[in-house]
Amino acid sequence: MNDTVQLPRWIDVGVLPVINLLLALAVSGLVVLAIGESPSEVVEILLYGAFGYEEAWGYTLYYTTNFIFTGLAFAVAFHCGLFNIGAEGQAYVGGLGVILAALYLDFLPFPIMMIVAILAATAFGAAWAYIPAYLQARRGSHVVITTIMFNFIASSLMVYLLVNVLRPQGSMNPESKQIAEHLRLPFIHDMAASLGIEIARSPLNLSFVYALICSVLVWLFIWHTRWGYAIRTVGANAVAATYAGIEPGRYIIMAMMISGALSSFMALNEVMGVQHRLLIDFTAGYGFVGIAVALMGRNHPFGIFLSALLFGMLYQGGAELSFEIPTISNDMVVVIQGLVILFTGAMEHMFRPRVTKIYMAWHLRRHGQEAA
Amino acid sequence: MHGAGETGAVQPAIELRGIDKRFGAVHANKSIDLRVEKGTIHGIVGENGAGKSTLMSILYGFYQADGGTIHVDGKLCVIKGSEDAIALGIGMVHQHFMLVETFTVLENVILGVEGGAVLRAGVDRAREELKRLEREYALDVNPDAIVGELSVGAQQRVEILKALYRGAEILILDEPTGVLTPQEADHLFRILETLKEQGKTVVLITHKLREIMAATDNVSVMRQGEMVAHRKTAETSPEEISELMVGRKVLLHIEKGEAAPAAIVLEVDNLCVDTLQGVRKVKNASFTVRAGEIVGIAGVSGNGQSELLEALGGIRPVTEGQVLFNGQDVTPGHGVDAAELRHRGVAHVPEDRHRMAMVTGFSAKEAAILGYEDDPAYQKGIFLNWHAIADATEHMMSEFDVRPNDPNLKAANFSGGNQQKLVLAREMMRDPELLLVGQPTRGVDIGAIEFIHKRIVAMRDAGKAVLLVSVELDEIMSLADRILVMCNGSIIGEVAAADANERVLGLMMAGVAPNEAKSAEGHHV
Amino acid sequence: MDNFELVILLLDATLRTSTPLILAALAGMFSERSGTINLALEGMMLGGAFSAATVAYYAGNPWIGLLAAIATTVSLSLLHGFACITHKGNQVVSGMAINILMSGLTALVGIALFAQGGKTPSLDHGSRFQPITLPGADAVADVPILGSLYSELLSGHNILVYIAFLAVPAAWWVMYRTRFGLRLRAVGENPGAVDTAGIGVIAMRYRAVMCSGVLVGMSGAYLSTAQGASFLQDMTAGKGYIALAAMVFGKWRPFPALFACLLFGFLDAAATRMQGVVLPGIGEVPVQLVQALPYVLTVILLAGFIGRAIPPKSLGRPYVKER
Amino acid sequence: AEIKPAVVYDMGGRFDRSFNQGAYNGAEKYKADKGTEYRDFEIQNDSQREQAMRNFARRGMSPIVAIGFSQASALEKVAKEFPETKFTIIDMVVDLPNVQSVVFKEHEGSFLVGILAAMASETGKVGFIGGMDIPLIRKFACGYVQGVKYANPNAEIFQNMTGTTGAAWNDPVKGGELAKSQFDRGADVVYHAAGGTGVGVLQAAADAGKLGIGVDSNQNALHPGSVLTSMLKRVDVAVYEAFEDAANDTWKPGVSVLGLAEGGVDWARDENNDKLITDDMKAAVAKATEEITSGSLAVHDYMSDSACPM
Ligand SMILES: Nc1ncnc2c1ncn2[C@@H]1O[C@H](COP(=O)(O)OP(=O)(O)OP(=O)(O)O)[C@@H](O)[C@H]1O
Ligand SMILES: Nc1ncnc2c1ncn2[C@@H]1O[C@H](COP(=O)(O)OP(=O)(O)OP(=O)(O)O)[C@@H](O)[C@H]1O
Ligand SMILES: [Mg+2]
Ligand SMILES: [Mg+2]
Repeated sequence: MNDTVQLPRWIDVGVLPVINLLLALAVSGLVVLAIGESPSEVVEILLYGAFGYEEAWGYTLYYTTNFIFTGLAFAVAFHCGLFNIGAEGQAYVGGLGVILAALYLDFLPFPIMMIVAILAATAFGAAWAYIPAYLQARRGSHVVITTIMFNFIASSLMVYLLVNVLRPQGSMNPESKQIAEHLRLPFIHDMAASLGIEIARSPLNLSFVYALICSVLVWLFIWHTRWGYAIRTVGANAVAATYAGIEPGRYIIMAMMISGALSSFMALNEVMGVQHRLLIDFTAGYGFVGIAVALMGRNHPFGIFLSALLFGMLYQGGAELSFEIPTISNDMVVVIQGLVILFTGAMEHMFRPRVTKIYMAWHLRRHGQEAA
Repeated sequence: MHGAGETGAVQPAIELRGIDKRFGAVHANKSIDLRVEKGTIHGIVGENGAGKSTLMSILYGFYQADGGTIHVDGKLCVIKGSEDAIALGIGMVHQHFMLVETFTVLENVILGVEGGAVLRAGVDRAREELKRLEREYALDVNPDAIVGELSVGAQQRVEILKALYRGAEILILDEPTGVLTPQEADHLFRILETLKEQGKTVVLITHKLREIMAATDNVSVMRQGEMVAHRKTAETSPEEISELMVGRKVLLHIEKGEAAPAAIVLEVDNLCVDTLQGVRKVKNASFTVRAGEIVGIAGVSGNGQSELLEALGGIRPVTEGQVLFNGQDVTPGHGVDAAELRHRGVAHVPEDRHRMAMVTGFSAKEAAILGYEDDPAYQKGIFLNWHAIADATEHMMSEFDVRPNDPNLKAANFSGGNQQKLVLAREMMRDPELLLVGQPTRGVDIGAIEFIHKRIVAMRDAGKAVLLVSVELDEIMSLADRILVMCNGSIIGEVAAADANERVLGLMMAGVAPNEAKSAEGHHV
Repeated sequence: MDNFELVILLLDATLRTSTPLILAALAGMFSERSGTINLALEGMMLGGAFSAATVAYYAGNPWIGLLAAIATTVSLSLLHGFACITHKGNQVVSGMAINILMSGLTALVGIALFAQGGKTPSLDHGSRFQPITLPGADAVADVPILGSLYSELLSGHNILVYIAFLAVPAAWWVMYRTRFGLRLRAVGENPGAVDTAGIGVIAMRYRAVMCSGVLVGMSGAYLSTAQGASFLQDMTAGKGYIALAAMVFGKWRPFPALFACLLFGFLDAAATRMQGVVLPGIGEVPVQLVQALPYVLTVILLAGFIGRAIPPKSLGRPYVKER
Repeated sequence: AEIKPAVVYDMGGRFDRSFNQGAYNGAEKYKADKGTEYRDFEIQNDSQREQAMRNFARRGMSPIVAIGFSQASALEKVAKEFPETKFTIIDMVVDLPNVQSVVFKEHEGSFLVGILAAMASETGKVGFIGGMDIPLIRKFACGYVQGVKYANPNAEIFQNMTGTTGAAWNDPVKGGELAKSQFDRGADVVYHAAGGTGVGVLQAAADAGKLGIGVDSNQNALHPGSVLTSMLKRVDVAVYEAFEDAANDTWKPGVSVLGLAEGGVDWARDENNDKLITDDMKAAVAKATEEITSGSLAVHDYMSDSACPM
């Protein structure tokens, strides 16, 4: 009712998302109960699986890396008022850029390769985002529909390329050649080993650090540059943007291309860091998780980091879960993901009136006392 | 007559008692009482945001009142939704039309009273009934035309038909003439007369005192959510009503010296502006604005002033013609946009601050750099220098007395007047050579109005050129040195401020050529 | 085997593959015409397919399965409505949430019930919708051209195929010839007009998404109990999105949407048969190209290169009366 | 010795009624025979292969049997990390000191069912439906074609592949659709080598009153009377033996190729297809089996030169 009343920031970005998250988890708990398992046991296994041993941490953070990238990608577009549902496709095509660079420029030394790979991912991912962006900016085609379409088109394109072009002669799997040993992103456990620290093997690699750097860069870009300011203006009020001389179309394209590039950095983790080759469907739905991550993280890099960690935990713990309880598969995590998007995204306003009321009552009482 | 009560006295068609309504922090209606006699035309006047539409929407069941009672024909009624109002014989023509543009006139009319689950029979009956109504009230529209393709006037007739088709005995019209040409307005008033003769009751909301004086039997005045007075039209005067409306003597006088116009700053030559749909909104406008003068543009809203201002601000593409700023071509398009104009020294305060001048989710300091975000003073390398921006914002806020003076507060949390002052500060404190300003005091309290007017005059005295668009004649007359009047997209004439009075301007705004208007005034008793 | 016969067979397959698209596209149309974006078609279809297969398996009757599917999808559309109509949530987000939720939930429940990796057990003859031979089909089968048109192409489909094709004129009639349709279209264009005409906007929109639920439920049931014989994880494989694309391609109108579905179904049927096939003179046509064609076409349409698709005016906007 | 065996299935899962299910049956049989518990895992996406194997290895499970060629690169990585753990991979060769590779001569088994198909066909038209379009499946197809032609040189053979990605293993609707199209063109026996997709093929055959031929596991019972036979690929045996050898300490790394002679491939006879197999057919197949095992008849292996002579 009274949603014009301004709630303090800590309620807005703290309490409300947490309530919604708890509700999502509670419903997930009911689902667990319904299929005849014990939620507390599930939570225990999830937590153990995610953090209970050294390797688990590595896996958790490895998944987190992907989610940071796709979460940031969604957030940047969202700040411009756009729903980029195309992270899957953009990351997929970005992976093509990475593998092409790694396979065809394999003479480059690693440090240069790293830059080249980042540029290649950027170029391919951004290019794939450019078309829907252009259509939205200049022809008014709704970016939600076009990015969904572009996910499918990317999938067809990549299957074609993997099956007919990139697959080495005689191989059965539609996947590319392995990239040269010296071009792979170093694993964190190897890096630690070279410093004399022994940690368990896991797919966690240097791209995690890059994800953190990207988070900071996105934060700086969105809130501390005039382009970020322009993007936020377009997203919040396109008419005001035009009034200010900020041409919305230009920034729609800019935001979408940055978004596409960020999604495609996921390929650095997967292709250069872990699989060392381009696999079919390597994006594995991480792009969609990015939506949940960004919505839960309130489109702020720090929030995104936290919710990416949560989802990393769910993914890793979920894998453990399916090992331990045969009746619960990894799909439990997908269910939780769906519920989180539902409650923190689609129904985010459900509790606002109630919380507002409680807050107002509390506020009045406190101030009443002060006055007395 | 079925309205007779037990006492035998004629009951009022509508009686509202103590209607109260809040929208969040806004108290739109404060315990309002209103009596509308049967078979009369009852006017309601009030400034923008006074709460007129809210009150009528409550009567029509569109909003629910927080408190108060509604009596129709003397009976206490609970109106939970529009269907209840319709059942009570209330019809309403909303300020923003409630039509389905992709539907035909007929479909719009029968929506909600289709007369059966399958359309066919109902449609045929409606067609007949519509013919009858059209004849009776001279409401000519083609029932099979697509509503979106009709003129505004015809769309309004569809709205009236809708109400009559539902058997409305009480018809509410919310600012019906704001968007009409004078001819269409005349047509409308003839229709209203006919309705009255048929015994129907009409409630007419308008800003235009002329219409009140000409068409109504009674008038009620609202101000800032309160009902401040009821008068018989015959026993009041425009002066009294306007004073009641704004709560003060109308012609607020600005201490203002002689203008000292210098070089031409803005030269507009034969400018034409079309909407995206291809409707010509500005027709061959030509005029100049010199340094050190305020040029006012007067006109009924919707006559092209908004589009003209937006085009000059670089927001709207120009179809034809040329704009020169200090002798240089700055016609929007061809590389000139709002940003470029700002670089050259054109500041622009748009008419609609919520829609255009502000991003309500932004903090004050973010709002304070809108349009100037690339100013080198606000940069530190590639980053924005938020410290400098906060300082600059604080300075702006104290200069223009924006309260509270907190650059970190969300723009939405400032009251309307303070938001407006922040926008004015942003644009005026850049020391522009040309200030384009639309409705500078809309929704602003009296103290602030005075302050804003002074600042505008000060700018003029500092040798800047000012182009002022306002629908408030008082404002135009007290600020402008020269007044251009726009009607139906054309500038139909110019009046020196000294020669201007409400009547001449009013006639010109209605499309009467300037010389005729002046002679007409001569004959006026 | 002459070419005519091959074409007939391909068209026959087209009818089968486009059936779920038609039902889902009509479902999308009812929802979107009322102003609610329905990205959740994919997830609802999945939920419908799962419920149909599961219940038909236990009940041994496809009709009960169909009812279960409809019950599921209608509940899902009520959930969608609760989020976007009642709580004014973002319709795109709600749709995505339902898609993801159902993708997980169907598999999870499937594993819990049957422990077959998310599949449901194969349905026997009596638990599935069986082909119907139209009267006289066998008799006229040998009449050249018309006979095979009738007996091969028109006859021999299951009941849901016929329902889907009859649903198109029915939907048109409801949309354009009934009070309900008039109000539904109006509420998607200008809910304010509907409200002031004394009709409840919220109720109207709920009814529309429920219609959507009924249709998409049939579409899901078709997949698992008519075309297939069990539910499989993610068996819709993007059909919900294709249906959405077809609806957009058909400019939110029943008959054009039907033709879009037939086109997309045809492309699907053709692509299925083209894997690894070398066409004389052309060589191996990449099936991926054919598979991507519906999406490419839809994008081209949306870009306004082949006519303009104008969505309902208030599509995607929750109805807010008091700010 | 005590063993803690584990199985990692490929996509499609342990109940695909085909390839993976064969592995499951083998493991279950071992459990029933020896009372040894085992762990297994169904892959949902590619990054899980490695994780699953590593997870098992870390818990000290051994031997770890990976089902399917797609597991090769993951297995290679994990096997290097856990040199003490025994790994067995089916359908692919991984050359490491702790890996045992089991491959089959599918072309030989397919040859036999090809003979049966040709002899059972009344129209002289038979079909083949493959899963993912890869050399391994073309190997099935090529053996089948040779068998059909061996029995009936004039026979016409329709071939379709379901797709090019892993999804092609698990798309019964498309499988059914392809089978229908082959029946419509006149085929009356259709052999599938398509994993879970084949369920749809056999279903379509049963619906249309035609004959299907199963693959990998014995699928005769799926639609009794409608499945002519099944080409058995004894993944169950391979899994069973891997467990048993490990328990007996006779597990050896290296490649083992299981053909007709080794009992690695076969065709299925049981009460479900008794009536479908005539004595003539039995005789013809027995003769061919004899010739192949003795080496007098060589069935061409598609994968040896990426070509099929037919
Ligand atoms: N739906 C709404 N939600 C929130 N606030 C509203 C709503 N409608 C109106 N208001 C606020 O209520 C107050 C009265 O508005 P109302 O529209 O009744 O004024 P009005 O007298 O009709 O003005 P105008 O002459 O501009 O039409 C204003 O402050 C307005 O911003
Ligand atoms: N959404 C909001 N949240 C919190 N406070 C608000 C909000 N909107 C307005 N306020 C505060 O409520 C007070 C009244 O606001 P309102 O807009 O009604 O002022 P006003 O009386 O119309 O003033 P003005 O004449 O300047 O427009 C102001 O102090 C403003 O800061
Ligand atoms: Mg109003
Ligand atoms: Mg105010």
